[in-house]
Amino acid sequence: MQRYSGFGLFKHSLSHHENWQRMWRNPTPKPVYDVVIVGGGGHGLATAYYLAKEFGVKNVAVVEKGWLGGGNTARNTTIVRSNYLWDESAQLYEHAMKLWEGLSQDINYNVMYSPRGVYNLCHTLQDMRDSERRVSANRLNGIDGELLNAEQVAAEIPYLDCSKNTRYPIMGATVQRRGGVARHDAVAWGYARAADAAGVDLIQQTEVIGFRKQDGAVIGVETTRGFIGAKRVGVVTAGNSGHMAKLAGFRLPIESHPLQALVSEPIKPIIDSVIMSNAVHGYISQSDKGDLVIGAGIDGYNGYGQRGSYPTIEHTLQAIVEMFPILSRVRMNRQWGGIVDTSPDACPVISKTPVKNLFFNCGWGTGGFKATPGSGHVFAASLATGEMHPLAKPFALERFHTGALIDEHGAAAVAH
Amino acid sequence: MSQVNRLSRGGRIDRSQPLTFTFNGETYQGYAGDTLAAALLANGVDVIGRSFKYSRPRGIVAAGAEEPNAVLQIGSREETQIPNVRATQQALYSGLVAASTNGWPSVNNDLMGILGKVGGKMMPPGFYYKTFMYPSSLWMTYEKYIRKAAGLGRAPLENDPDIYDHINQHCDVLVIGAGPAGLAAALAAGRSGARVILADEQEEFGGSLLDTRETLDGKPAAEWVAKVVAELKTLPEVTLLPRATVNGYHDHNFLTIHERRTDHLGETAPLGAFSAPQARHRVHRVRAGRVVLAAGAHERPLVYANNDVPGNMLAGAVSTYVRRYGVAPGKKLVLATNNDYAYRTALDWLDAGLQVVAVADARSNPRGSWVEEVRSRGVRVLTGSSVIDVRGGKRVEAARVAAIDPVAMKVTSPGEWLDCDLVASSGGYSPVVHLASHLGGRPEWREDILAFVPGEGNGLQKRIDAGAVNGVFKLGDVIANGFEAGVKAAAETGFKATAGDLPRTEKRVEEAAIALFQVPHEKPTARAPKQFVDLQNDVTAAGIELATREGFESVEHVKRYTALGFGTDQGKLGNINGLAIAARSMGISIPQMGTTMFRPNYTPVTFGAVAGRHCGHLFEPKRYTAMQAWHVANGAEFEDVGQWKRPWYFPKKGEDLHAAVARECLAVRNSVGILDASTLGKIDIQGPDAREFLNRVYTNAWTKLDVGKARYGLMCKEDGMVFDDGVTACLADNHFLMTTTTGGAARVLQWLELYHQTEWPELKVYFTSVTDHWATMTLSGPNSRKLLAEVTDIDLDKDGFPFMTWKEGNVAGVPARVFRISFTGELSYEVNVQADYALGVWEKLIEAGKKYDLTPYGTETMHVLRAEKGFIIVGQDTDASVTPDDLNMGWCVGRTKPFSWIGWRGMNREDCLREDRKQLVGLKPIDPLKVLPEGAQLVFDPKQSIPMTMVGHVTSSYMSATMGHSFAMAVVKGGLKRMGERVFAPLADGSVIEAEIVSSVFYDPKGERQNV
Amino acid sequence: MTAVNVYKQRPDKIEGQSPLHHAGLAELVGKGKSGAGVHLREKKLLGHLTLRGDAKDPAFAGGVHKALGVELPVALTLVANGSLSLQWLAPDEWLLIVPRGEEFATEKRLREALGNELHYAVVNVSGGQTLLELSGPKVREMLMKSTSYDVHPSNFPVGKAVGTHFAKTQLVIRHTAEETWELVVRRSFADYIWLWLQDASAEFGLAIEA
Amino acid sequence: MLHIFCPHCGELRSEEEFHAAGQAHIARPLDPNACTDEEWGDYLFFRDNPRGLHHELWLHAAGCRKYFNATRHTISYEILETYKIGEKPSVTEAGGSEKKPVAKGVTA
Repeated sequence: MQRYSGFGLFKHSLSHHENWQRMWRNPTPKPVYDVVIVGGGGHGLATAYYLAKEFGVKNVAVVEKGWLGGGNTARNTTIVRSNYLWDESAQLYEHAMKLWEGLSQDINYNVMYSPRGVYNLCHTLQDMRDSERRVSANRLNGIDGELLNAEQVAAEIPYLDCSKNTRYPIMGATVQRRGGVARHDAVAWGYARAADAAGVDLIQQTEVIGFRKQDGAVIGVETTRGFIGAKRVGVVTAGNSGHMAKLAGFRLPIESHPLQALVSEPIKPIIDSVIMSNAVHGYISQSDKGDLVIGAGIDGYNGYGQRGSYPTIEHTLQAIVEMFPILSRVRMNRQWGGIVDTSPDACPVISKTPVKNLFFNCGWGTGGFKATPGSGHVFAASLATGEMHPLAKPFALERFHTGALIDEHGAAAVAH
Repeated sequence: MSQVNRLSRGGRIDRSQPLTFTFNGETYQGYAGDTLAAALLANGVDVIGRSFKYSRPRGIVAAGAEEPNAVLQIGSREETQIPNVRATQQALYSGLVAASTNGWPSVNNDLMGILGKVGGKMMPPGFYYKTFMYPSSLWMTYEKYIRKAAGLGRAPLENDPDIYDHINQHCDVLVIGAGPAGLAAALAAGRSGARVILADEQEEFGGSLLDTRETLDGKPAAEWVAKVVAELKTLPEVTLLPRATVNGYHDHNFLTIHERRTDHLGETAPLGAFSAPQARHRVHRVRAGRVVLAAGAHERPLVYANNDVPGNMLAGAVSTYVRRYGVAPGKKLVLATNNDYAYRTALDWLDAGLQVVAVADARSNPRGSWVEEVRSRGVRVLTGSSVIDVRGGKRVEAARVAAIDPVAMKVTSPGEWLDCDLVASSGGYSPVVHLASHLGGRPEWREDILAFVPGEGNGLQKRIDAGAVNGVFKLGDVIANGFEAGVKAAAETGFKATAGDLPRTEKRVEEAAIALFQVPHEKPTARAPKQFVDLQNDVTAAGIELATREGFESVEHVKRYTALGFGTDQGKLGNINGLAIAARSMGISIPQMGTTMFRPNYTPVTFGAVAGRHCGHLFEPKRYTAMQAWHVANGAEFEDVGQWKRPWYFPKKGEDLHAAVARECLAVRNSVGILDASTLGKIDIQGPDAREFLNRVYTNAWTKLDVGKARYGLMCKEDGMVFDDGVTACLADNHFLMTTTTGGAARVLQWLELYHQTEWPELKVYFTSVTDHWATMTLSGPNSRKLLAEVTDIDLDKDGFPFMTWKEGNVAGVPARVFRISFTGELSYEVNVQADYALGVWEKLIEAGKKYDLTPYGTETMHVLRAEKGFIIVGQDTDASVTPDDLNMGWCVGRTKPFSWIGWRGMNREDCLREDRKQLVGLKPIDPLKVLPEGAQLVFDPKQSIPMTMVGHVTSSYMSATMGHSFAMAVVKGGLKRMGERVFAPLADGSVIEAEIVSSVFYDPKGERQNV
Repeated sequence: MTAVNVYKQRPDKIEGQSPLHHAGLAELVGKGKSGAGVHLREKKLLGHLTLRGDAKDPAFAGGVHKALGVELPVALTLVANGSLSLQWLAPDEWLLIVPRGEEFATEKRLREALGNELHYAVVNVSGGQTLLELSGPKVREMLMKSTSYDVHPSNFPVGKAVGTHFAKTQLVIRHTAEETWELVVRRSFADYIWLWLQDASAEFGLAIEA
Repeated sequence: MLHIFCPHCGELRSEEEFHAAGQAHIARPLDPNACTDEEWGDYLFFRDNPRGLHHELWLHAAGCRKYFNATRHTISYEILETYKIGEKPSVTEAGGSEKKPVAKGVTA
């Protein structure tokens, strides 16, 4: 792999940047792989990378129907945090957070992980109780978190309307200072480049149209470019998990909904952290290019159209203007939608399936981006050994039968 | 400075109305009818800003929505600042204050520009992914400096003085664009009687007809425009919306139009009729039967070396400035083109009495009518040639024209430098397909016109395309196409229309363009001077080639890696050239490459306009009870519960929350208090199967509840988790009154309806919300009976009117239903009266209660009192993972009810039967003065190192004024079998609160006080 | 009548407070702008009854007709008989509005006409809602600013009544005469609707009527 | 914003008047107590979630407050029919119906 650095950049500038190598190959699929990963988004690419790098499984293919990182990886609002309520999810997201902290160096690609602080605003007494509960749990789990009162919030977040005149006055907030944002495309590209360098075949523009099974076990995938054999198959197709499950012959406790986001025109930096509010239902951060990056809740109906309904955009900007009245004259540049796989307990499914050797990693709802490294890592470990990684175990499909759900709804009713 | 570039004649400006404005602190003059861009050009302002990445000087390029450079800050006051206004779309008004958005210390002497020159070579696409990584701790420092360069304009730092609103429109035909096609379509459809909306983003209707040199019926085209507009104004069902951009085409033919109502008048909206504030912008939310898309086409610039130096403009824009605004943005023009239409610019320039140095046409032998006309006027036309490079710093000084082979991408002659101060280029026309693609419809490539046109797509838009957007460019054809579209749209929505009379157009020969998306240079692209594709984001042809070389092969990858099309112009100018360059460098065709997805908005929309009036005091409804005025007059502090405003506590002078609540609590325990409980959900249930229905939706049994009695019930979802609770009274055999939690009222009713309508329609029962009809006031405390007795004719005898029953009678002269139920553990009466009469009853109770020191109390006191009794609050002591057994409320579970009621099966799943589930218990802090924080996590072993094993959390916690010590409710793993054991709450400040696990009923465990 | 608890809920001699009592509309009468495009009047403290039953059952439809003198209105319509109006709300639900204080007698009359065998419901909701009458040449435009329902006369002729989305809540809009409309507003939302109407009408001029 | 035909009100209304209520035709088991945990879990949580035609439940919340069913394409969002509770869809993925979605829709 051609190593990236400031010096390298200077050297290449002398040759007019004509000698940069491809970031990844365009390989012809081999007949059979040890592991085939379906879905070349952030999670799938991370899985492939860790399989090759940490678990010694190098005969790996990632099969992607479109372009790498073209699903929710390309469409999310890039928030990274690990301040989840329940032990199971907190540990999983914290595992991801630790990986974020060294990711740029690990994959030699600047993913611009920027721990600028994530604030969750409290507007009601119950918000305050829930926040104390979550922050307290985070602290005892070794995850940073603070509960601020209204005065502290006003001091830390300039231009936020902390007056009593708002519809739902701000009573406080939690902050996770290690939380922040990362550059979404860079995560996919960085993992892709590193996985490719480690020998993984990244097969783009190839759609999986079926799973070939023998004696109840998967032996490969049927694709638009023919059959590709595999000893194990990992499906990481956020937004299309239900469809993949149908191809494999079972159902999931998942419904796919549109999740919309929007950006403003680029403006000079004015929001230097990530601010989220459940009660007024919106969240905001500002990219390094100057765009305000804004999102809110999901649309109520199932949808794979990568677009949602306009009233959701209206409600979102009403919330933003309610929180930051000074932004009223700023303008919205673009809006778009992703497809989120929502699960009944707002927690992912990382699991074996009714089909032997077929593993699913899905159901991340609105929060998948932040988990990318951790999700990839535990899924890789599981695919390498055939046994679920301890951090993944609580997220098995069985919980929807036994009732052992991990209900994160209370902690995150707003999409993020 | 005078208007050096203003022509003495011509244009649609009003020279009798001079307007003064400032740009970067300098004062200038323009005329009414100018755009800000036109006025700046009139004044010879060349450098309008600096580019984003390389800080290169930039000037005005275009005359419309595609302008990438002239993106300015507007506003003279802090609160009226508007960032990123396109000068080409801002009408000039007197006193306009504009400034460049970057460049330091000024756009003309920019220090960042030096950095851009030196460092530019090290800033290829994606350079930031390749560096700033080491050491890892430094990224936040790097980022700080990167952010300093971020953004174009700035947000105001004070609140917006303006308002914005919405209007909902429904029409048969929405016509987008009021150029020749749109006007014709609107006229045809409008004459049929259909409801028509015609929206156009410009200040006035007419589009290209406002500045074309072509004639209609032998007269200037603008006269035809005036005639059509005049007729449209007479049609009652036609709505005309100038300054209104259709920005989003959403599902089921729903579109949004962003109308700028006052931006042409000033930076803030003046008061309107009735001295009322006018909305600065209005968003029209339109449901259209049919859409006629007549959005026109954008001209593409040619991509040659140094094509960003101020003085490089679109050919069509030059014509617009000359003919519409009477502005000549230069003296000596070199025109570069690959098509016939651009020759109009040479003719317009000549007509203005200015010099055309040369026309460079990439085609080898153009013979169209306009070409010949230019030749006949003595202009040097260089065929098979193009401008390949430009010289100049802050203004074009010369252009190098050379012979080229566009197929082989070669320069085939040494060429010559031509002195000039303006290079106008035209690389063909791109139909404005954006709206047609908002639902995912893919544009289709048409090789004959070298452009993408809207695809038939996926048929999701009921849309008819007309005019240039449809690939029709000849003026006569455009108008005919517009008439056809209007007739068709009207017919498809049930109206009979006929086409209008086609105006006579000039006859001429027009020839096809040839493909030229990047002009070759002697050097390979990577080594040639920068050839800009996307000016706002400093995306060059070399950058696009580099992206494909590095493996970014999908058009979306190229876009994301290079930032092509990410600017505020969203690639209107550069996208097609960019993707053509990418396609060529990968050896694939343009249609194989495809376009990126188009998403709303077509042009940026003000946040405030999208929000409309739904902000500030109208952000969301505030719901009030009938006693609200009294609460306010008596100093209540309010708590938000759902949309309700509920009195939280009633502080007396000098009291804080704790003091007020302690006083209120003691008043209830010792005498009597009054609570406004009107917000509780109330559902009237009638029908012979009402009782059966209750059996199915509540966890407990209802078969034997007698008329006159009331019972507490729990509701679970099918998963067995508690979802709501409340008291339901039997009013008559077939008649019940259900109460729900305040926040749960709507969802409980909806849930009852869901089961009734979808699962058990055979059950004869009707549900009606009576939450708002009844106002409820709770008298609670040992003196409540005495007090109530003074104002009621109901016999309050404790045996005649026992606990958990209800009676009818008059209270304070008003018919009432009184329920003897208690949420405080004290003797209590809930008085329900028709809400219209509640305030009077409340006031009479307050008056009569004086001698008992009747104390109004709020939700906080209610919470303390109920917690002392161990009564739960759903949503506070429960989340969606708590069963009735977890709450130690097994007594409320009808285990033998014949029908498998909602929740029963769910709560008998494997995980719900675990013995070590978290269970609701009471906690008594060992230090009676320490109040556990609500939400605090609990551990058994406070010495354990992190991560600690958490065993539950505090759900409710208070200081009890009655008992003189703190207490709490909590869920604790296996807590019900751990009575007397200790738990610990390690707090954020490092301290630990120790507490004993006790019964959750702290006060009057036998219930003697409520049952007297 | 034993199966259902029916009693007189409104006192005879006591003046009540309508949901917009606190707005002091009476004091605003005559103080509006001249030439106002929107006129607002609260038709307060009327008798409101929700009627439920099976429209397809002739016994029910006949009973209602007998008691009220009007036929059950079909979907999205409103019928009136003097000061009484009956509006379709849903296939099995109607809103009956009668003059103040007549709701108890009307309910009794209905129950007598419908008898004890039929399954139906009558619920007094008088305290829970109020009627706002809007009239004037600009009402339609003001409504367009408030609801996504199409209020053009071709879609919303006189005599039509719809439950719909309005500002950020829901209510019923009734078109009662060419330039006259009524809103059925829930009590707890009345203040919000009042604030909204003032705001939306400001550009047209708002006058309060008694 | 979707435009939805309410089969009770008999006209098209804006999506703002409605609430989506998930997959339609999921009948509550007649004897829940006879269900295994797995069967009950399937009833509670597992859904078809198709990429294509979806029969789903909607509530006309601001209008007649009635639930009804819709057959909607989850990629194109086209609504092919709405029908009352208790009725069967006339357009199904499997069944050959006259009514076909105009488009399969697209995703990027």
